[in-house]
Amino acid sequence: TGASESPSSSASASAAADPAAATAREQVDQASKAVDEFTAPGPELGDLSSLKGKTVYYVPANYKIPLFHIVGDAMTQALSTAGVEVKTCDGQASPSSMASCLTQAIDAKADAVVSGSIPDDLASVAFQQVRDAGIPLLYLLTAPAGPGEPEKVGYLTPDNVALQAINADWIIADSGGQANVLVVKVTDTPATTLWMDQGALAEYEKTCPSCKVTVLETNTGQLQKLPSLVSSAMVRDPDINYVQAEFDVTVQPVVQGLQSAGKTDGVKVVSGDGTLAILQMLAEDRSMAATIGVNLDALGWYGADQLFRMMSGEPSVQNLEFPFRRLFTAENVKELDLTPEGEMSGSWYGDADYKEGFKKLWGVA
Amino acid sequence: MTTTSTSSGQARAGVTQPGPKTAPGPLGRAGRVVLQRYGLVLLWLLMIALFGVLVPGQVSGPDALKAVLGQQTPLVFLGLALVCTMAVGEFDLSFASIFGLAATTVPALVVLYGWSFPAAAAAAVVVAAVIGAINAALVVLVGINSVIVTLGIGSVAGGAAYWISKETSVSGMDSALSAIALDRFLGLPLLFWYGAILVAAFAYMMGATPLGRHILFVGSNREVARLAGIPVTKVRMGAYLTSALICGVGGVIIAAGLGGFDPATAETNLMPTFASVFLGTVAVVPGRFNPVGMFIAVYFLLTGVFGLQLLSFSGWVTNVFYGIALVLAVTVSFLLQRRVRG
Amino acid sequence: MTTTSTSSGQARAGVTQPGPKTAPGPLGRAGRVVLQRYGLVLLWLLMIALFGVLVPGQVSGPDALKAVLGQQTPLVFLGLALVCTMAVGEFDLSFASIFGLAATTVPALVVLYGWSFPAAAAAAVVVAAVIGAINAALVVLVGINSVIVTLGIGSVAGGAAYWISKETSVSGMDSALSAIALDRFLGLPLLFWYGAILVAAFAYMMGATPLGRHILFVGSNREVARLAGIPVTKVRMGAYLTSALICGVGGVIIAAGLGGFDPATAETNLMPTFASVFLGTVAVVPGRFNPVGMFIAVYFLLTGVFGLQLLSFSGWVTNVFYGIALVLAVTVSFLLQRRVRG
Amino acid sequence: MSTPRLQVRDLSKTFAGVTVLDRATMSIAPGEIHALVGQNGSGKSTLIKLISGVYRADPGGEILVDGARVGPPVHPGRLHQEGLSFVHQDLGLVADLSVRENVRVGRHSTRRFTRWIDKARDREAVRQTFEFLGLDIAPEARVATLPPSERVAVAVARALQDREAGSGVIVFDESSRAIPREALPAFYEMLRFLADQGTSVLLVSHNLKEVLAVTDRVTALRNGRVVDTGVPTADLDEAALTRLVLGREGTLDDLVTTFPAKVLPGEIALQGVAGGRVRDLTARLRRGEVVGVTGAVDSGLLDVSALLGGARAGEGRIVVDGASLDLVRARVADFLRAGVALIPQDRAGQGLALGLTVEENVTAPHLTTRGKAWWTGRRWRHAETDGVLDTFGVQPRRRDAVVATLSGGNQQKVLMGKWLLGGPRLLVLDDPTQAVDVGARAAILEATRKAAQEGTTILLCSAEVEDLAAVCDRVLVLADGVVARELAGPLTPEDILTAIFTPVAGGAA
Ligand SMILES: Nc1ncnc2c1ncn2[C@@H]1O[C@H](COP(=O)(O)OP(=O)(O)OP(=O)(O)O)[C@@H](O)[C@H]1O
Ligand SMILES: Nc1ncnc2c1ncn2[C@@H]1O[C@H](COP(=O)(O)OP(=O)(O)OP(=O)(O)O)[C@@H](O)[C@H]1O
Ligand SMILES: [Mg+2]
Ligand SMILES: [Mg+2]
Repeated sequence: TGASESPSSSASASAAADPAAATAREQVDQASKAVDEFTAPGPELGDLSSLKGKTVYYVPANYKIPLFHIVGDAMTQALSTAGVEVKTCDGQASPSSMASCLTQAIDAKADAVVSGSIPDDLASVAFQQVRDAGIPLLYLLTAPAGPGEPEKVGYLTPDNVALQAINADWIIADSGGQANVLVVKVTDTPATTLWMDQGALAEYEKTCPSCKVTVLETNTGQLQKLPSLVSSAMVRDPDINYVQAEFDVTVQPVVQGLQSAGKTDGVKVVSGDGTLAILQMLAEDRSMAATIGVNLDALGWYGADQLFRMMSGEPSVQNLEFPFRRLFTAENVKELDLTPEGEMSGSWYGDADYKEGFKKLWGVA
Repeated sequence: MTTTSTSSGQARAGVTQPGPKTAPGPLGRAGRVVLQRYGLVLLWLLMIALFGVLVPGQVSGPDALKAVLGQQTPLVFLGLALVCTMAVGEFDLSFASIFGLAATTVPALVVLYGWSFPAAAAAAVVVAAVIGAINAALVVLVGINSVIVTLGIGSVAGGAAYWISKETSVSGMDSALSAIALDRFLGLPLLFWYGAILVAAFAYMMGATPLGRHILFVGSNREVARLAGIPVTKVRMGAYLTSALICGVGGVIIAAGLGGFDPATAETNLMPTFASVFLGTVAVVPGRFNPVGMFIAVYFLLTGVFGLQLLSFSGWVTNVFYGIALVLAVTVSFLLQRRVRG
Repeated sequence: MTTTSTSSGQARAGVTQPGPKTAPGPLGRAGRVVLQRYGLVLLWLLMIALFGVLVPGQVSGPDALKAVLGQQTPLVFLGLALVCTMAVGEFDLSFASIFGLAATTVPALVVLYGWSFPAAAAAAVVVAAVIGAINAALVVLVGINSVIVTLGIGSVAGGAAYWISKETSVSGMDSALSAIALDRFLGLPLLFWYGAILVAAFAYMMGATPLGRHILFVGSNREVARLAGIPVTKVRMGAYLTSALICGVGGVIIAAGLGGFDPATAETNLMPTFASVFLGTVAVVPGRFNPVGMFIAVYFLLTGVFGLQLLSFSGWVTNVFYGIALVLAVTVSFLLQRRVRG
Repeated sequence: MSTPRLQVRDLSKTFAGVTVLDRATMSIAPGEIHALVGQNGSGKSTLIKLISGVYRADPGGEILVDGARVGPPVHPGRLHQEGLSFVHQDLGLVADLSVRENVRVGRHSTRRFTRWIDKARDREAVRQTFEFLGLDIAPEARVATLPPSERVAVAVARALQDREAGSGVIVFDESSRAIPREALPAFYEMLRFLADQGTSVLLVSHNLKEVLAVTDRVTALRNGRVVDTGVPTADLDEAALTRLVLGREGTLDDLVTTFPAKVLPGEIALQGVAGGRVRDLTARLRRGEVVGVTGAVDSGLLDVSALLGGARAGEGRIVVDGASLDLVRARVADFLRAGVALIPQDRAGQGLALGLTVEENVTAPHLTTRGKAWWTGRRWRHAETDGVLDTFGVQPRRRDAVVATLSGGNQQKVLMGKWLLGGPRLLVLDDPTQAVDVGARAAILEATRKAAQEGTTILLCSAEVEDLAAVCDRVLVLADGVVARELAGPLTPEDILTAIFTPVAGGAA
């Protein structure tokens, strides 16, 4: 079934014939490697003892999504090394709650604010108020860069466009450039739309002229509609043999849709996030063929680093390229520690000990 | 005495003239009954034909039908649960949350707390029953408005689902369990057959047993039912409990089939269920909440949504479609009723 | 005859013993009235004190209060909208969707279709009014159950919001517009004051004008009101329209304050609004839907949620808190009523 | 004497500290028709509800059937086996179900294994019950298609089925209200038939004539206490029975002579009023006159008040002192402006908002005329409400009493006051004494007469010939939707009754 054939074996024959598949193959191999060395994102920081007792407001877009818990917990742990406290205010996937949280942070005289995947324009007024109040602001998981003085506004995100492109590359490589793909695009925010458009869809356009691509739009607020959307797409075009989902949360409804269309065999699902449940499906060879993950624990530590910089009056690191990402496939999934502890430790992404590295960098070890 | 009643009865019969008007020949009459009872089925066939024409490309009809009937939907269970309460004249806005709570409890206990599946399933059903009992106590024993009670209790159940799942969608149950729901029989998943069997059992109960008649009387006039010796309190409490139990069992099956559950999606079943149950009142036993009508309506609506999706309409159409179906169904049913009742 | 009545009245009075029990001195009596009317306010102060003790660290009281009163919440508007319909004896489950549709329409028209803000705002209010009119027509003119109609129409409105926003959250309106909602007056955003003024106006209307009495009568017994020459149909239709208008205006203001809106979040206001409106019936004018009670209840509940958040409870606790508040409020109100009625 | 069929000993009931029934005791012999009488609010329905288990009795007390204790606590599910059955006030039939289903509900026969309802056996049981009652009603007929007298029979059949002939007690709490006058003789005949078989009947009624004519013995309640029980009706006349109910003399004086009509200038004309069963109602009413309207059930009488009060749509016009009111177009508000007010029969459904206070109810129709659009005013509301409370002697005399807490008679007084307050030109009364005790009845009729003297024209629509005879200057008798006869005073009940039931030459009977 789906994931049992590794891309290397199935694609190698046709890869020679199809140059597109060959290029894609390179990208895939590159992305499947682990990171074993920690490189400091910026210069060392001075004495952080003055930060003791300060408060950071963490405003995740929707705390019901597991990702925000993992990042938040890591960030809390990292910040606590210098005695900085974290208060979480759930954005509840609602701009009014998000804005309320930001206002609340200002009213509570927070020492820094973290936007957990809330793009500026979703609560532009409230963000402006945070900046006006002179509170350092970190945009996490939105855009790699943007306006604002580096001392007051920081950005940190993995390159989501690239991640989606790598998923597309895997499909192109696996199919030998002949894929019939159903792309499930998440339209939650302009950012999520853009990642799929400029990542995956552009990649198919550019490198895989013989691929057939069908796009389904969905919204994480309405995942209950996705199964029948998927099954109707499968009924409309029974030859679809790949599904590229944007995030892991959409995998379950996608699989459900495949099941009701009676198409669980012969369709490979690819997704992004690399959460435990999805990796388990991958390891157990159930529908999943690949997922590209980001070390969220490390992301939390990188976020703490940016915050420390701004809170101690230094500029935040610009255009930071977040290194801890990895494409998981049937080939490398077996070597992972597929337990909640393994997920928390960040060991899936390689042996680099970023925690010790950061502690040294911050002078708190 | 005898003569008086009889003669007046005849006089009335004379007045109503049961001649050409009420009996338009046995054939025409049968035709009308079929139309009234199975109009929804005809409409369904019509809709399928329409989609067959409209949908571009060669879509395989049997495949599409299999995809519709094979959906992992709790709607039949929820519809049955709602029929239970509506038939005795109560309202319920909590069934979707009770279902969600049960469906979340199973994977949460199994995955997060390491329970065995049977234990977790039993716990989920018990939890659902407890919520049903709270509803019943507040509505039937205390006597508070059922819309308010079930709205509030539904919210509490929803919160409890988030709590037990630690606010995320839990998954990762043993995939072998999904066989309970998804193994196929005659090409359709067991889930479909469970629903069909339950519906048949309920239809029998409602149509042919004394309990069914009791429910009818309780739903139509509580005071009268009491004087006729029907244990009204028991029937009403039983309705809430049965409803909650069905939601609980439905939740367990759905959770097993999916390998997990996202509590956030439970509430979204509210509208489709209401639409199905009310649409069901225009079929089979016109004017009454009935399980078979509901069953037909569920697949009627699912076909509609699926067809619209085949036509490449996306998300928003579903909401609009269900909303309009509900309002239309009730309006038609209401106007029919008014004609029947005079 | 007169004598008989008097004597039987006295006999009855003799049985009830209106001595020490019913007239506990003017002071005690005034105390009881205050307790009954402003018990919720006392409870509020108590809750604030409790949080003050429980919340770790030094949270500044005035800051916390400002944070609560300064929230960008549509609850006061929605509560008022719901009071409008509930007071005339109707149910409404669509107000949250109407609000959501209006709040989505504004940024969608401005950002996606390039309209000017005033034009978009006007359009949003008109759209809301149209939905209100559809509700009114189906419930009042056709005569269909209001729970069903508003459930269905609410779903349609929700779908329409997704449609107009292209299924995503729209934002990016000129941030200068937010001044409409967020400019501060006496330390609190204008949004708060709009709500306060509207509530005051409604309270006056309900309490002191013939229209208010008419609404009371329509809500209490429609037929009696009709025979008293009160234009019942107009009052009921007016209630749905006014309710929709308030939702529309609320949507415009909130959208302006936020610079955008996400249609998926509109429904989350349903529970808190119901909880506020019913909790409001235990305050100020006990036993009746009233705007001031609702206003107090909104901030009572928001304080509760805020306090729980300070205690690091969030997410599921909110649902449970609102659900329990609603059920408790209604139960208490119901039991009080029963005592009053005997 | 043999064991009583039903015996009640020392039953009490307290609601929220108020004792509404105080150690009630009574005894009913086999085969008798027993009446339970008393003023409004005296506790009759409460007693019945204690016996049927709707309310739980205060501790102490006993209910015995044929000497066997059945409660309290009463188990509603067992009542039927224990020999007690109750006929709901509104008969309690589901109109679109069959006779069989309506009769057998609660005691369906089932097949042994399938638990399926055994329709054949049920049908047979129904047939047997009807046979016993001497009736022939098809078990599969829909109740909606039956005439009123047969519906009564269906309700009685439900109560009596599966019983040995001559056993048990059947209880009617004001059920005769749900039975049209024409079906009453058949109903009384059925009661007598049952009693002759040995079944006991307990009948709650305010209609003293009915009590005297139909029942064997009487129990009277006053203020929650049994004042007399087991009095043979043969020993009573109407005056004695009234005394029993009220505890004082309560003769219905000839109100017409006590309060003679004052003829005042002005006239109201009804021109071609039609709607429902009314085909053409044309009449001239003088100011200060009390005019009765009566007729059989299908004469259109039931629709007259609703038409004239604007409660239902109709045709024709009402001309009040030359100002014409077109019924096709007029709304209730127009009627009120023209000075036409309706006091409907259904107090709880149409007359008063029970959940609101006396003051709110009394002032509701006058808010727009007496108050300003932005301020209802306060003083006039207090003053006018006090006026009503005093004029009618409403008890308790409190403006802020919730109407639901008043007894039925007092509610009726508030209702009258609410409409007389505006000083209407034409007051349409619809059977204002329905379900009201004899005392309240006198007060209401007196108020009617007094209002006429003050210049209101009264149109009293009623089937109660005693009421009509007592207060009307003239009576219009409807038949087949038109005014068939006009009777001028002085009137006797018998005259009116004869006029109603004598076929009109050439008209439909
Ligand atoms: N559920 C209740 N709660 C409180 N008081 C009640 C309740 N039911 C009845 N009462 C009171 O008990 C008294 C007796 O009422 P009941 O209904 O038995 O009178 P009744 O004799 O049947 O009068 P009517 O002739 O008007 O039917 C009345 O004063 C009534 O207000
Ligand atoms: N004071 C009361 N007011 C209102 N309802 C009451 C009151 N007392 C009892 N009931 C109702 O009357 C019914 C009979 O109560 P009871 O406890 O006697 O019945 P039960 O024993 O459960 O009946 P069954 O014989 O069917 O087992 C119940 O539905 C109860 O809720
Ligand atoms: Mg009574
Ligand atoms: Mg019992």
